[in-house]
Parts: sequence; C-alpha cells; structure tokens
Amino acid sequence: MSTDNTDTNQRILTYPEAVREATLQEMERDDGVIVMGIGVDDPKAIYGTTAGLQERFGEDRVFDTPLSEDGMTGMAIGAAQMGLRPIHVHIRMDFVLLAMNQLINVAAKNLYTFGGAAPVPIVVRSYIGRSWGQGPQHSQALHSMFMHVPGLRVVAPSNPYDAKGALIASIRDNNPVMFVEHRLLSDSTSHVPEEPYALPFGKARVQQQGSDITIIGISYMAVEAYRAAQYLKEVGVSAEVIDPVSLSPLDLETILASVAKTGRLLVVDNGWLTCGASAEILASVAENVESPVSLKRMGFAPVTCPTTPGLEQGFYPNAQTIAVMANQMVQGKSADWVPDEIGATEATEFRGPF
Amino acid sequence: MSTDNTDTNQRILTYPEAVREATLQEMERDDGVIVMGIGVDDPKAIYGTTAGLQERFGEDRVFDTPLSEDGMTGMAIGAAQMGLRPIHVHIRMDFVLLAMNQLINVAAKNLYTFGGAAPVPIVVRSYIGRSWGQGPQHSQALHSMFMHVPGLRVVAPSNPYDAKGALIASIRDNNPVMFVEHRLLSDSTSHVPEEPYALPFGKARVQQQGSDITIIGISYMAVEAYRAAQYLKEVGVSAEVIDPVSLSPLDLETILASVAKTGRLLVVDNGWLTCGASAEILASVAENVESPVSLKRMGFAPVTCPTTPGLEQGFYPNAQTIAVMANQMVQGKSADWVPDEIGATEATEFRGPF
Amino acid sequence: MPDPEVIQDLYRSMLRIRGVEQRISDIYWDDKIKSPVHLSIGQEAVAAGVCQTLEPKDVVFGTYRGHHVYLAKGGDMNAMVAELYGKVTGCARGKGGSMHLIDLEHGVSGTSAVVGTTIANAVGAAYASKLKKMGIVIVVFFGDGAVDEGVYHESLNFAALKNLPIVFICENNGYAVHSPILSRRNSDNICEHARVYGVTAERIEGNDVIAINERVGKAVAAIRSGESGPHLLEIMTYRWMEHVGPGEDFNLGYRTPDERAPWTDSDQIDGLRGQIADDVVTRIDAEVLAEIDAAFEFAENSPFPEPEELYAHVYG
Amino acid sequence: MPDPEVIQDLYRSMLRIRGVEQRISDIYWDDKIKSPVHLSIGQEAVAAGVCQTLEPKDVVFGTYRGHHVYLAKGGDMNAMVAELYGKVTGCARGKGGSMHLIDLEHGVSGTSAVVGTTIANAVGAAYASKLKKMGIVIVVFFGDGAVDEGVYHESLNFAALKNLPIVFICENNGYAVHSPILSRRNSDNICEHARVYGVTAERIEGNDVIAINERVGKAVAAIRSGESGPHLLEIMTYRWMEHVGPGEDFNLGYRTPDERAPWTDSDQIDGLRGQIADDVVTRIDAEVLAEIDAAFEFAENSPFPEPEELYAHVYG
Ligand SMILES: Cc1ncc(C[n+]2csc(CCOP(=O)(O)OP(=O)(O)O)c2C)c(N)n1
Ligand SMILES: Cc1ncc(C[n+]2csc(CCOP(=O)(O)OP(=O)(O)O)c2C)c(N)n1
Ligand SMILES: [Mg+2]
Ligand SMILES: [Mg+2]
Repeated sequence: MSTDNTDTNQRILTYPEAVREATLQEMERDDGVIVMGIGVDDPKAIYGTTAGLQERFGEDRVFDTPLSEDGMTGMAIGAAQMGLRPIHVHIRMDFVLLAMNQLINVAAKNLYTFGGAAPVPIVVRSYIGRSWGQGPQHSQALHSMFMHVPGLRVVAPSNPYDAKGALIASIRDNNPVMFVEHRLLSDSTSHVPEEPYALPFGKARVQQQGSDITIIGISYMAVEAYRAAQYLKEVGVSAEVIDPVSLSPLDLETILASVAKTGRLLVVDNGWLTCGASAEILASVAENVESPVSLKRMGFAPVTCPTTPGLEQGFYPNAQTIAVMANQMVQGKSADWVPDEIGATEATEFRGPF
Repeated sequence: MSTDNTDTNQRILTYPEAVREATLQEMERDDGVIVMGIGVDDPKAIYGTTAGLQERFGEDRVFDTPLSEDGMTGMAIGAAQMGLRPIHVHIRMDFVLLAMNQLINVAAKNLYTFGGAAPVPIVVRSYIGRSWGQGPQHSQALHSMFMHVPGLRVVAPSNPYDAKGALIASIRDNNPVMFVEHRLLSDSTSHVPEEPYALPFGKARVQQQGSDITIIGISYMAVEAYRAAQYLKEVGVSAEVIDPVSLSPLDLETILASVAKTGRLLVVDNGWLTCGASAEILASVAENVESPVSLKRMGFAPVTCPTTPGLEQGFYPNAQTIAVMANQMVQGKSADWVPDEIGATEATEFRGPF
Repeated sequence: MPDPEVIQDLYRSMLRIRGVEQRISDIYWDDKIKSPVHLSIGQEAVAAGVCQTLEPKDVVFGTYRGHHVYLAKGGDMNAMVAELYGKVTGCARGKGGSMHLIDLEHGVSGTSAVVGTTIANAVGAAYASKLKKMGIVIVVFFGDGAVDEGVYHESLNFAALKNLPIVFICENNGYAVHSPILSRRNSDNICEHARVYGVTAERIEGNDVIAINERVGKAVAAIRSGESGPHLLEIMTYRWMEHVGPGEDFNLGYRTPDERAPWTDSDQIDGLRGQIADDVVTRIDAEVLAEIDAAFEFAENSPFPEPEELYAHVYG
Repeated sequence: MPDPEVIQDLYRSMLRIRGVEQRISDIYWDDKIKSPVHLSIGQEAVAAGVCQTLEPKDVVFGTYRGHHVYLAKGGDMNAMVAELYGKVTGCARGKGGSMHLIDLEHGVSGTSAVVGTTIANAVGAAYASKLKKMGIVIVVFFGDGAVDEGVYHESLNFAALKNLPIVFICENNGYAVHSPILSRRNSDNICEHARVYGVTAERIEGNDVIAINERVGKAVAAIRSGESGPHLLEIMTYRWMEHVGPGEDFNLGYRTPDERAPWTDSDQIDGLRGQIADDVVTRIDAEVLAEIDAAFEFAENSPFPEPEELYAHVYG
C-alpha cells in the first residue's frame, strides 16, 4: 500500500492498531470523546480496536451498551448535542440498519433543521463482514445509503495509514461521520506515524499512476484493484489505481483528471451496484466528460450474500476478475487473458474470529 | 396522463380512489390480504385510500397498529410467511427508516437465505410528503435505498391508472414490494377501468414520444417532466417522456431504445441525486451505449428539505427548471429560454391535510 | 399551596401559550403560516407546571407538539412565531417550522417530527450532563403514542441502567392522532411499565397545574441532589383542538364534545386566574397580549431567508 | 413425574443435539464447516423440553444459536448438517449456513443472525394462526440479550394487545456474547417486565428439562384451548462453550469454570439417563449415534451448489 510517507525507518501497524491509536490519541486530547457500543469493553475488544481503552479512560468514557442500536444512536446524538464526541461502534454494518431512523432522520438533519444551531459530532464505526460463512446478515456494505443523504459524511479507508488519519479527522469533524471498516483489512499493515494527523475529507488517494485505464477500488476492493493492476502489468496494461477513501464528500476532481488521461474507468465497489457508489461515480463522470470514455462497474453480485463458500466466492469481484475486465476494456472484449492468481488472499485465508 | 386505454366512456378516479379500489378488489379475491398500519382505520383513512375497508372486512383484516414500525414490519413478514399478504401502510416514507432492519435484513433476504423456502409477500405503501412545511422529516423519498437491495421490488406509479394496476401486481407478487406514493398526486385523476388488472413489473410507460431528448420523470416528477415537455414544444424541442413506474426491476430496454433515438437523456428524480435512482439510470445508460450521449440528472437539492416555503421551492425541480435544462441540452448551454409557467401547481395549491 | 409568585408565573406561562396558539388558530386561514401546526391548547398546564421547576441551564426536548414546551422553558417568543412564518429571524431560520423548535440559549434543545426520537436524544444529553458533572437536569416531553415505540424501551432501560438525571414527561392526552390508548396497548399502565425498568414513576391526574408543579418539582430536586435517578411523570391531559391544524375535530366522530367537557370545565388558566388579585391579572393579561402582538408583528415584518440559505447548514 | 415415554423422548432429543454439536466441535478444525457456529451445548434442555410439548404443525422461530431448536422440533438432521457444510442438500441449499436454519415441513420457520428479528416475525405468524383459525401455537426462542432490543417491546405489546397464540421462550444464559445481563439492564426482572404488557410470565430455574417440559406444556395447552393469550417463559440455562466457535472460552477471563460447574454437574442428559432402563439407554444411544454418523456422512457426500445457484431465489 503506497502512502505519502517515505521514511526509511518505518513504523508498521495493523489496521486495528491504527484505529486504536487514533482513538486513544483523540481521547487524550479531548475528554469529550467517548467510545460506546456492544462489546467495546469485552475481551475481544472489537478486533482489538478498543483494547485497553476502558482501563485507561474509565467506564464512563468507554462502555458496553445494551443491544439497542436505535436508542443508543439517539443517545449518542443527544450526548453530542451537549458537547461530547461519541464514537459508536458496530461489529457489523448490517446492524446499523436498526439505527437508520436516528442516523438519517436526526443526525444527518439536525444541523440544517435547526438553522445551524445544533451540530451532531458523532462517529459511527461499523464493519463490513466477509468470508467463512458470514452470510446474508453479516456481510452487507451499505455506504451508498449514507452517501445518498445530505448531512452525513462517509469514509472507508483501506489501509492503516488512512484509517488513522481518517478516524482522527472524523472525530474532530462537527458532522456525523460513517466510518466504514472491512473485516478482511484487519490483518493489513502499513506505515503509520505515531503523531496524530488528520486526513482531509474529500481527498482521494492515487495508489498507482497509469495511463490506459483508471480503476477505482472502494474499501477492501482498493486492495483487490491494486493487485489487479499488478497482474495487468503482465499484459502491458498500465492502470491508474485510485482509492477514494472519502466517499462523501467524493473527490471527483481527482477522478475526472485521471479519466481525462486514461479515457477508461472501471469502478470496483465493495457493495451492490444498483444505486451504489459505483453508479454515482459513473454518473458523475458521464455527466462531466466531454469526450467519450468507456465506463464499467463491478461489485457484489445482485443477490443476497450466500453462506456456502463456493457461492460466496462468486458473489465478490477479486483481483483476477477485475484484471480480466480491465484488460478487456483496454484490449477489447475478445482479449482472453486471465491472470494466474485470483487475489483475495485475505478471504481465502480467513478463519475468524467473526 | 396518457394511459393505454382509449375508451370513450372513461371512468375517472383519483389516485386514492384507485389505490382503495385495488385494495378492496384484492381483499375480496384473496382473504389472506390484510391492511395494517398507523391510522388505516381512522376517520381520515390515509387520504381515503383505506376508507370503509374495516367496515367491509372486519377488524382482523384491517387494523390500526401501535406506533411500532419495526415490530409491525416484522409482524407483517411473519404473517406473510404463514400465508397472509399484508399491506403495511406508512403515512410518510420517512417513518420507514424505523423499519429498515426488518425490510432489508429480513424481508429482502429470507427467500434467498432459506434457499427458496420462505417467500415474503408483503406490500409496504408509503407516502413521500411535500409542501406546506412538511420539512426535513416528512418529505423524504428513499426509493433508491430500496432499489439498492436485491430481493426487494420498488414501484412508484404517477397516476391512478398505474397505481391501481401496480398495486394489484404488488399484492399478487410473492416478493416484498415497496409501493411508493406521493402526497401531491392525491388529487390527480385518470381513467381507471373497474375490473382488476395487474401492471407487469419492469415495464416503463412512454408518456410522450419525441425525438430530441429523453426525459425520465420518477414519481411526482413524471408529472412535472410531462409538463416540461409541453412547454418545450414552444421552442420546437421534441421530448420523449418516460415514466419508469417500476424502479426495481427497471425497464432499461425502453430507456436505452429511447436514448438511442434521441441521443440525450435527462433523468428527473423525485429524490436526492447521489447514489439515487438517477445515478443508476445514468450509469446504466453510460455503460451500455456505444455512441456518445449527453446525460444529465435533476432532483432534490443536496440539502435537507427546508420548511419555509421560499427555500422549499428551490429544493425541488419543477416543470420550468426541467424545461430549461432540457432545452439547453438540445440547443446548447447558451439557450436562455425560460417558459412562462413554473409547473408544480399541486405544490403551490396544497393546503393539507398532511 | 405554592407561593403566590409561583401561581403568577404559572398563570403567565399558560396564558402565553394559550394566547400564542389561539392567535395561530385565528390567523391560520390567511395562509401566512405555511406549516402544519400541532396545537397544545388544553395541555398548557403540563409544560408550564414542569418548566417552572427548572433552572435556565436545564435542558428540555419535545415533539412536533412543542410550542408549549418551547415557550414555558423560556424560548424566545418572537423567534418562535417567526419560525412558524418561515422567516429567517425564526429560531431555526425558517428551516424547521412549527415541528422543529430550538433555543439553546434557553435550554430548548429541540423538537422532532418523528415520534420518539427525542426521547433517546434526551437520554444522551443526560449522559453528558452526568459524565461532565454539569448539574443539568434533562426533561423530555412526549405523548402517549411514543410509548409504543421500541426506542422508548431502549431509552428507559439505559437511563435506569446509568442512573441518569432525566425526567420523562409523558403527556397522556389519550390519543395518538385518532387512536385511543387502549387500542394500542393491553392496559392503561404506563407508570407500572416504567417502574419495571427502575424508573421512579407516578401519574398525575386531572391536568392539574399545581399538582404537576409540585410533584415534578420534587422529582427534579431529588435528581439534582443526586438522591435519585430517572423519573417518569405521566400527566393526564387533553388536547382541545384537532391533532394537526387550527380547528376542532368533533366532526370526525372519534371523540365527542362530552368527553372534552370536564377538561375545558377545569381549565387551568381560569382556575389560577381566580387565585390572583384582579389588578395583577389585568396587568399580566395586558403584558402577555402585548408580547404576543409584538411577536406576530416581528414575524410579519421579518424577511424570508435568502435563496442561498438553501445550501447553508448542511455541514458544520 | 412425566411418563417414561416422555422421559425417553426428552433424553433422545437432548442427546441428538449434544451429539451433533459435539461432533461439530470435534471436526471443526478440519475446516469443512466454513460457517460460524454458535453451539447450544448446555442449553439442550430448553429446546428439548419446549418442543416436546408441541404438535408437528406448531411453528418455532429461533436465533443463530438454533441447532437445538431445529433438531428438537423435528428438523431433518441430514439437511441441517449438510447446511453447515454448505451443501446443496442443506435445509437452505447451503445459502443459510448454521445461523439460518429452516424446515417448514417440520414447523421450523427460520432462525436469524440479527438479534431480535424473529421475535416480531413469530408474532406475525401467531397473528396469521389466529386470523385463519389454524390452531397453531407459535414458539419463539431468543436470548437474554434480545430483551434489550426495541423490537422486543413492540412484539410483546402487540402479542398481548391481540391476545395471540404465542410462547416467548427467553433462554437466559446470563450473557450476551461476553456481557452479563446486569451490565445491560437495571434489574434481573425479565418476567416482571413481560407481565406488565399482559403476557403471562414465569421463570424456570436450573435448566431443569422436566420442569421446562411441564410448565411449557401447561402454557401451550392453555393457549391451544383458547384459555389464555401469550406466555413468556424465562428459562435459566448456561452456555458451556464459547459464544461462537467450537471451543471453550475461559481463557478470555469474563467468566470462570467455577461459574459453570453447577451447570455441568446438573447435566440434564446425565440426569435423565439415570431414570431410564439401561437397555433402553443403550438402544437410544446407539440409534442416535448411528443417526449422527449418517448425517455427517450425508453431508460429506453431498455436492456443493452449482455456481448458477448464486442467482437463484433472489425473487420468487
Ligand atoms: C415514527 C413515527 N410514526 C408515525 C408518525 C405519525 N404521527 C405523527 S403524530 C402521531 C401520534 C403521536 O401521538 P402521541 O405520542 O400521543 O402525541 P400527541 O400527538 O397526542 O401529542 C403519529 C402516529 C410519526 N410522526 N412518527
Ligand atoms: C441487532 C444485533 N446486534 C448485535 C449483534 C451481535 N451479536 C450477536 S449474538 C449477540 C448476543 C446475543 O445475546 P443473547 O440474546 O443473550 O443470545 P445468546 O448468544 O446468549 O444465545 C450479539 C450482541 C447481532 N447479531 N444483532
Ligand atoms: Mg397523545
Ligand atoms: Mg444470552
């Protein structure tokens, strides 16, 4: 994963370590930051992301909640209105569906509804699950629903460096932020500076420069898109790989500049296509380009996520299918190259914990 | 509103009358059909759509519910699994956000999750509100969120004829169907045959043929798009106007055929743009056309819906702004024609009931 | 008996609410208030009685039927009326309208048009108050319909679990829109239900402003002193007007004038008026009338928001 | 004392559950079951005791911790094990996995991985049963964690309001994942809470399969005869294994082996075994073992779904 930092003496963290560090540093900086959610104080500590925080900051600032997603979201909003900065954690994004009323009818709207009087600085962390039979109700990626609603911010970092910076930015931001994590990124590592830093919202990361095609990968698909780009070198296709990082606001400028250069765009979302983030990006590009570009999108199959491993694999794009699609967009539909590797090693190697 | 029917002796109904007739006829045909929701049995009878049904079919088949959107949706799903066909009514779509968990995690998924064993034939009727200070929480149009999720059907008829046929189809369908109504369509009238008929899902209605530009209007915007097309005649622009009626499945074929003819597409949604139905249509067209087409979308402003009338007006597209945009797409950006009329007469004349 | 000053305060508070809402009802026909209005006429005693017990720093949350709460807590009347008119001088710059009132300076933390939402928000505010030792008591007003919602259960549970400084005020006016309470639940036992969560609960009959004031006062004092955790007061009251809109609704047939009669007969404003010296009544009546006249004039004369305001306040 | 046949039935029922789950635990390391498993070992008495009281046409709903409910209600064992293996012969054609079991033919109406969802679904099934006079009793199993959710409140309220033929079975194993119940609510009073809704409620201590069987039997009989509406039974039980996965979890430190000891000491399978003649035990043990062997063989030998199955069953 390329980050801006070129230190030789690199400090390497995993994604959960980066998330934990961001949380801890912000909690030290601002005693209004609190962490809440089902299991945040338990021995597994949400994949370690909240480990030790309760010991450090006490039971009032780091607390387990009852299984009450709607009420606890409303509670976080009210606390935020009184000056706290709650981070509400959900171990699966699927469960956030219980909190849509408070998130969309209240959190997203209060600032506007009250003419600017009442900001709602909450961060909602939630995990997209995958692999080992997560199945229909533990695998959903609902970021596009939140992108749809004005007043919410949505970020989905794909590496530890971005995760730390985006989380710090989210905590400091005065708006409700949906902070989207992916279970398969938990073992990923990258350089992460120790000092706190905030990534700006609305700034995409160009992971690799290229000239033939632009590939955008969202969340975990940023990893697969990057892998696909490496495979594509084999057939001489030069792919520019972009990770939007911030989905709302979206860095359309960087995307348009890239597409202007390559003339081709493949968006690979870690989610369903219909009315998804990929639809949005394609539509925005189509509205804004003058000369014709070739546009495609990939993502979840238009079905419920099946549990059985064989079908589950067909549900997701992977580096191989991405590379094949990109190659065909560049070389024409008849191109029949298939890279040897499939990619998605995180998925095949995954064995929990869930 | 043009319908396929050319009877000379036309039977004219309002939208609520058509909805009520469809419900009544299906309840007579199938004693498993039940109607439930907050206020369905009250004196106002959801704008008259449920008037007299309880007297006719009894309190067990037509009943008011507690204010428990999530639980009552789950209840409807369970009843459907046992063979009933519940129609669950919400007087505003905003309140459906309380039921996302049951709709998306359960209703949309059960058939697939259980390998085909457990269909969930429910119909969820809900109203998009507008005008007279509906404001942030009584104005939302969330159809794109439901389009995003495999397993759900979504329909949004814009006239009484389609409303009756689509509701009958929805009740007979074995899948969960989101049946989207718009408050401002309540006074609209059209020919509605007395005998029951079912509109096929996935079939768009071409409201007017044209050659210069395709304008798609969704829900109430179908009315405004049609009006805009009439204004456009003044400047010699021939617009083809399409009402998708069914949003999931979407009749892409009809849309692509139209765009192939006109080379220009303007989608006017009655909802937000980002990751919305308009993004989906633009993306699908962009992916599928060979020769370049000009693509634009209009919809809610990217803000929360304000209550005050002056700002509220700017929040929505209307026949005038649609006509201006369409004309510029055809004649070029410098075209400065503005039709005299604004359209949206339903909105300016609206005075409740809410 | 409470002291005369309190009686006067309560009288004035209720009169302001009644006066503003009566005026709204009177002028609604001229279409200047283009906003659904949920009048609290008949329920003034609840907001007045409760809010009189609060300090300025205390914070209240309410519902779309919130004029009375906003005014009783000290919300700016000019800004409220201007809000109903959709003017930029409104408490939410016209963006909220009647259902979304706010006045943070006076501890009005917001009202909501989605039933039940502010109950959870209030619990969060109470959590913040406790965590930061602000000494602020939170009060949330909601109807008997809100009790049906799951979020009510979740909110009571959490408030009791964390022993939060909050008073739940259930304004039981017997109906959710047109649905009587026993069509929505098995028994008339909201207090008993609340107690099971560990919330101290009591019903106050008869829309009695003095009783409300006294008993809520005790609850607030106990909470403020740290002696006790959350309380719920179920206050029996009655909505005189239609659910939404400026008029009456006996024509709908779901309730009768006879049902209302005992409530109008025991009108709390009349009741207190009889306990205050005539000259004081005259003075207060005149002051309140002048305040209301001024508020409507302020609203009439204020400008609408500029078109660019449409795009302001989406993000902060 | 129940009659010997019932004792044998209960013994067999619990043994089948224990046997299948023990086998799952034993073979999980070989990665053939690629699905999170939430074992019910230790809680077999609940499902066995309850389901023995039901008729085949009666309908049950459960949670992700649902193997015991599925098997006890008569769900096809082959199809369940095949489902865990992700095979097309599974009860959900492999699409559901361990957390989503169904066998409509035997009245298993489905289990869900989102806490609380099936409670409301069961209430709807009970509504259908009542409306259509099906004479079917609905039973829904859920944990002590589900009680926190708003949907629980909404479901109890509606079931009582409509006097529905439903039994709510709260399997109180003391924890939601690793959170003890008193960290999530003020008091240990689930039954008292249920009663306020108008639901007849009783706690059964000690994971006692005979007591469970008798008391649930009475509730089901009362409901079936139309004598009474909804019941809730809070059944105290204990999860022996980790929340999810095939092993134990004392290493996590949130509970101790000492806490578990009384529950394993009073193992209901051992308890009943002592009450059945030796030769009968030997026969049942052998039969159950053979059934389990066959089920795992069936699963092993079954094919995976064809790739095209990915696109089947999205719409019906
Ligand atoms: C979640 C939700 N469901 C439904 C509605 C529609 N609605 C508006 S007011 C109301 C009745 C509320 O009754 P109650 O809580 O008793 O308050 P009251 O109006 O009597 O003051 C309903 C059902 C809503 N606003 N929000
Ligand atoms: C709505 C929801 N929130 C959170 C979770 C994560 N989760 C899975 S099981 C569980 C605990 C449930 O505890 P309980 O109801 O007591 O059942 P048990 O596991 O003890 O059988 C939680 C929190 C979930 N699946 N669904
Ligand atoms: Mg009420
Ligand atoms: Mg438990």
